[in-house]
Amino acid sequence: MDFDLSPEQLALRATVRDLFADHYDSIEQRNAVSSTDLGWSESLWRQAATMGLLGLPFDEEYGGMGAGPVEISVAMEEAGRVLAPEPFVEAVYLPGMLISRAANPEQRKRMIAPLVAGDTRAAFAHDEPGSRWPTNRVQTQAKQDGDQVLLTGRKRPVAAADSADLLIVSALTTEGTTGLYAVDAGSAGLQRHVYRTHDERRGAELVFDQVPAEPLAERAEVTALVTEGYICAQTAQCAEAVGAMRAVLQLTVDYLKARQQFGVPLSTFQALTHRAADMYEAVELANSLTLQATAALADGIVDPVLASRAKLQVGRASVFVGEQAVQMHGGIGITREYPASHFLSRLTAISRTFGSTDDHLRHLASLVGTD
Amino acid sequence: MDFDLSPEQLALRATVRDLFADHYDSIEQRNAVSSTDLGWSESLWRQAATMGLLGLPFDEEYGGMGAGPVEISVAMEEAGRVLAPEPFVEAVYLPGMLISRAANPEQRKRMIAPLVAGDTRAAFAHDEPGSRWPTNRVQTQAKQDGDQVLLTGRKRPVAAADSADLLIVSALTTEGTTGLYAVDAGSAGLQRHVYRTHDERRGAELVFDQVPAEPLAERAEVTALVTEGYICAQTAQCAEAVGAMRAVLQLTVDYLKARQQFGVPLSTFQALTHRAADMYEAVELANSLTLQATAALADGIVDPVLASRAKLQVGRASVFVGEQAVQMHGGIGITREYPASHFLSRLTAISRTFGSTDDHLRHLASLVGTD
Amino acid sequence: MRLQLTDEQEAFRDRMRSFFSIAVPQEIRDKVAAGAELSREEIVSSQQILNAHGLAVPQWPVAWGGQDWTPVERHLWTDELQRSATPMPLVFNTSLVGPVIAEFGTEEQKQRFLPATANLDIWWCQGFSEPEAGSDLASLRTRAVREDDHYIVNGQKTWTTYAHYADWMFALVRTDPDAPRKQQGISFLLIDMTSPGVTVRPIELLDGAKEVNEVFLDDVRVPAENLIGEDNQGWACAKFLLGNERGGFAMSQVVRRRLAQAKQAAAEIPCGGGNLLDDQLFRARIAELETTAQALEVTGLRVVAGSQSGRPNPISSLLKLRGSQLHQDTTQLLLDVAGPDARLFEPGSTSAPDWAPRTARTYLNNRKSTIYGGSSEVQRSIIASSILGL
Amino acid sequence: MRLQLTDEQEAFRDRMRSFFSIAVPQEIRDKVAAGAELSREEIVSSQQILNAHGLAVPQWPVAWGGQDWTPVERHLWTDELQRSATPMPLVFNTSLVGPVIAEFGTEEQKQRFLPATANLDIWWCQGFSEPEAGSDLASLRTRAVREDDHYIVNGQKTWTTYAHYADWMFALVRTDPDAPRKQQGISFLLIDMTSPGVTVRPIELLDGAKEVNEVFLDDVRVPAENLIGEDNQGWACAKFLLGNERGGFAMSQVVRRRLAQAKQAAAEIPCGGGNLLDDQLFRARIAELETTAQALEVTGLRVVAGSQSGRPNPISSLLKLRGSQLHQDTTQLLLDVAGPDARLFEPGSTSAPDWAPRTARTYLNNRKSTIYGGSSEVQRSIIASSILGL
Repeated sequence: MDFDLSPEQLALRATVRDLFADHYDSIEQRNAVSSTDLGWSESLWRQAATMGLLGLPFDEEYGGMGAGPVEISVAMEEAGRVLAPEPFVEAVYLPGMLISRAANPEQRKRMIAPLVAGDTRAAFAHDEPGSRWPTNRVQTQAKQDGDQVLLTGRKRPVAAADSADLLIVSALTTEGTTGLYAVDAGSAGLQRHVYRTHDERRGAELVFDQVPAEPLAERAEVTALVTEGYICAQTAQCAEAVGAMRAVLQLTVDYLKARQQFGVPLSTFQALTHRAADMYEAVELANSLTLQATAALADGIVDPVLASRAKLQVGRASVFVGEQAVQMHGGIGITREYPASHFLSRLTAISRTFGSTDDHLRHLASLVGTD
Repeated sequence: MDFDLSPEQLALRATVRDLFADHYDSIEQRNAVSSTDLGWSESLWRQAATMGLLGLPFDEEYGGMGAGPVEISVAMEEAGRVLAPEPFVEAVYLPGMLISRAANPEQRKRMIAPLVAGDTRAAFAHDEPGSRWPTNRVQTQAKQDGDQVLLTGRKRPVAAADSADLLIVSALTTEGTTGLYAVDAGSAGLQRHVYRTHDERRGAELVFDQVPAEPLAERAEVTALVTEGYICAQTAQCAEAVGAMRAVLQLTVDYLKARQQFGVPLSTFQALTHRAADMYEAVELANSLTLQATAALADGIVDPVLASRAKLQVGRASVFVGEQAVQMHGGIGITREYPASHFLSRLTAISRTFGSTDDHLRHLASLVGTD
Repeated sequence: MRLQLTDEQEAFRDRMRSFFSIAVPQEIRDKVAAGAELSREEIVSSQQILNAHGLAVPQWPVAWGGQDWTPVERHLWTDELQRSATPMPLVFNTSLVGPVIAEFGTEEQKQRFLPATANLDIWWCQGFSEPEAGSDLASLRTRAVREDDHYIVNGQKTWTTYAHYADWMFALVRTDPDAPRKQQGISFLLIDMTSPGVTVRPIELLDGAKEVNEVFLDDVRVPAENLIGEDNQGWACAKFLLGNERGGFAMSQVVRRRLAQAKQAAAEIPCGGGNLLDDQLFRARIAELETTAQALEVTGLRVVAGSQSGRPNPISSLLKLRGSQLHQDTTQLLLDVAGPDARLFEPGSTSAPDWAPRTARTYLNNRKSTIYGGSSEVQRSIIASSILGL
Repeated sequence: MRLQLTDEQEAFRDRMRSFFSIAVPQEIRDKVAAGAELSREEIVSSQQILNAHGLAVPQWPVAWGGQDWTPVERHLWTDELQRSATPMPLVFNTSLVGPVIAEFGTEEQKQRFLPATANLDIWWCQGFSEPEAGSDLASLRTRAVREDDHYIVNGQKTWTTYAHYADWMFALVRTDPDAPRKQQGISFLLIDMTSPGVTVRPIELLDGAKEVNEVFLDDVRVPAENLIGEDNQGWACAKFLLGNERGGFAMSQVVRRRLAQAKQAAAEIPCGGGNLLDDQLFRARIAELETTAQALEVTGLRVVAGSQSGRPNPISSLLKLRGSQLHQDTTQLLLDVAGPDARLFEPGSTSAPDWAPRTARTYLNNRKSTIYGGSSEVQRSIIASSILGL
């Protein structure tokens, strides 16, 4: 039993931290980047590709690092600390993982290598209007038309689809099974309605009208595959949330020490310091279940209960820590000029992505049994 | 719209407060009484009868005061303040109310007048082993045997049944309807297994083996009657809980001012004073819904939603205020020599009587609808 | 004890209800009901409609357009205003500076300002908070130095809601920096926002809203006749004003509207085999919120029914403390009901219904409600000290 | 990072598991599992069985009966002990005074006390708290005045668990009332409970239990050889001891047992159309508690895996803070599952099953767990200051 990072993992953490520090040393720098149309830094992305960050979980034959969930969590925790807006999970890890599981060797090589190299980006178009985790009744149709398959339907929201080159799309076959398809984002018949999120990310609603698509896999594996992909992605986001919570707790602690009210620093008010202690508790418990969920994935175990428990604990902690960080900052906490509000936005988003906290509680409740 | 008590109600409050002050000026006095076999004060009971307290809600023709739910709440709030152990609700108000609604005039006169006079006490034997609010599948059998009805079955728990002279018992007729029956507590074939509760009250498990009984009413009215009786009784207990919470909050505030730790009074610790503010908030919100539920009953409205909302708010507040009062007292809070622990016991009991807080939440959840 | 309205009160309520159901154009009220932002013009025109009927400033003295109402009637007015989703009269005008001028102003000041304030011909903003003085209001640093018949004002105000709309600001300024207590030496000054030296810089809030501002005051010349009350006695005005601010927090109809909206939307959202409104966990969450809302409503009525003197009741701290949290809880409920679409920040860019993205804005924006107007921490301290004696 | 056990650790765990499954008589373990009270004899005899196999005091130095185990092995020992419902060795002996004597005692003191302490031939109680010194331990007033080769001790201790069973007490006493800081001038003294002048008065707790006591010390003569460490240096012993006390709070198997019991009982309780275990609100409550329990378990493992030095990890404050609350939450769960029968205080007087009335006692008794051993308020202050630097 061992919770320590290996020397290689520690080195990775240091490298990633430096990379982010170069780009996001202040909230002004980060806001400048996230207010561009793209919403993230292409120069950072290229460096991330060069240092192997984009290829972390992929096989070396595609230019990847052959690393795993622990390394992803290490990187994502660092991303969370500085609120890095780059869509690592949405544009690379999740779609790449689906491709590596669902596609044939030729497709894998063709699609994953450029993702790893930073030349293209992907997105996973699965959710449809009105769908809620864990159920998503896919209604997008995949029709065989001679040699080719044509997709018709609507996907929303699709994170990172605004800048994606390659779309991995779930659709219903004429036999009633669900398949995964690769679609060129520049295809005729495909409309993209780009949106921004409250946490300053990007995505798009996709409208498919007889768009040519390349089949990757078909049900029943697709359901299991999506479950596995979501569990990997949400666990990476849990690590990001832990990083964000740690950073905003530190920000709050520093503020309590520095800010004077009624002639004394805020840190002399016990109601505030004790709440900071509760925030610390929330972060560490969330961290513990994130570590456990990550370690399970690293051991090849896809356990929905572990994953949902981490998500529940992280979701509760995210809301509590994010809200209280803003509250304890007072007025400055709710302005965009100061980092606290951005942490709250991001933590709010994470606690409602890949299933909300309530959704995961509901799911865990459905699984309760006598031991 | 008016929340003030009338001059008569204010006078009643003063009289009741004096009565309790005479008997329960200290926790030692109260403990001395509640540790007797009977568990409450016969002298107080006699005085309560003399001043009309036992007859508050009953018609004047039975010696009652013809008053109503507001007066009962006024009295019960005072009882709550001093943790008076007398079973006003269990031995008089609830069974008396059932008799006055279910019985014929002769029965009413015969049964209610001695209750009001303080000469007898009653108990309502309804719950059976394993039953949970709001459902109680009555299995006690009522069999016609010539002229008389004989009851066979088991009732548990039955509050105040240890010292009751008259039992009002629910039982299943041979036709499958539920009826209410009056039983002399000294009847042959009736066993009483007396128990004490953690909040120092008394009751009994009753085992009926062909016990002669006098019919009062039959279903369907019985279900509605019991619902109404419970709503009246639980609202009176809500008022008692408000009184208890007010008293234990005051006790805690006084302790925070007096007790020194680290060279200063506890009242200099903001984490404690802010929690006291939260306790105040909890008490006042509970009080508001109790007032509303009481006023509705006074207007003749039996509204299960109002009643359950009051019960929910009072239940949540009772647990929070009771537990935090003990916590903020530290070591002394958990000894029986000091009042705080007795308040927690009583509030724990009330929040789980006539349905637990969870039961009422479940009930309210089932009634949620679009407006 | 009687919780039902008297016949007279019922008649009064019905009168309000029927008036408010038509007074202000439906388009404006629809925006209020949907939680959308109103333009300056919409806010002004609704208040002017109310004022034309004597219903904009009922809490003012009758001589200045107020109504001789009982506290219950005033409550019914607020309640029906909100129920009809009519925009509330601008709080800075009607609840804050107006009553202060009516109480502390000279006859000349009253004549000059009160009618225009009631009619929103003057739009007021509040110059109290400063960068270094948040909850600790009295430590403000903005200086006003008397030079002949003017004050020369230098300093910075912040969190100034609607400063970019405002014609005038009422401000606390330090006129005697050597006063023995910092609450002394403060004066209450009215400042024309068009004066040279006044600069307004918007502060973007976490939901993207630009409703609050920094206001820089550089050698702003304010005529001495714009002083309210005595020199160095501004703290009395401030305390009077803050009492009114705290008492004004009881937007229960807004909470009720959010709960109704959440239930309606939930009935359309798939969950398990059925819809979200069938789900017991969701229903329990609604039941808890409805219970709290009702407890707060009744508590508010206790304050209303008990307020004879017009002095602020300390229990109003409780209404602010718990009411602001209930507001936040209901915005969070709607956020959760909206689900994945809530994250799309700008309504209209996709086919998602407009209300869903708005829930995130409302949730984020409402974080301020436990900070502004006396933070929750300040309210707890007030309850602990002035009610519990701790 | 690897959360699974190594093969060696698994083998160790299996060894513990099979030993504990038979070591102590089943009747005793059934009482532990049911949450019933053990007699003094039962506690002594179980510890002696463990000690005979070298498993009573593994955390002690090997020379005095300890085991040269890694922190993980020590954790597995605790975990398997609890899983088997074997009574824990008496904490006052094995976790508190034993390590202090082993660290600070003379060779003679070690020989005299350690073997008897490990074997529970001496039953120890802890004389730290006093009526006027609760969380503020250092303000204790019990005086010990040196007279030749004795100390004369006068004062009062309180909340002394098992003083009525104890042979000896380890106590903090004030030996120099003029020391500049109150933490100085305190000594750590061992007191024979049979000494003249020692009086024990039981304090009845809210659940009716008589486990804690007041101990009055009137002119008690304590031989100077019973001083541990230096004169006036007792605070060092106390700090060492309190670090161990805090680290010892991780009874997760007890929590797991309560959760399992609640689920089992719920399956028999009617609720709505089905049983309580079918109810979604109940299931959600269980799911939340199971999640918290697991988060605490993993956090405990992080502490175990990270503890190289044996020094207390500050994160252990978190385990105490949240762990004690989880204990209380699970006792409350069982109380609610037991329903109306929970209120019947004395098991056996009716036909209600014994476990139901016991839930109320356990709930009430467990209120102490956020007060004793460093209250939750103290733990929050420790986290704020020593972890967050506030």
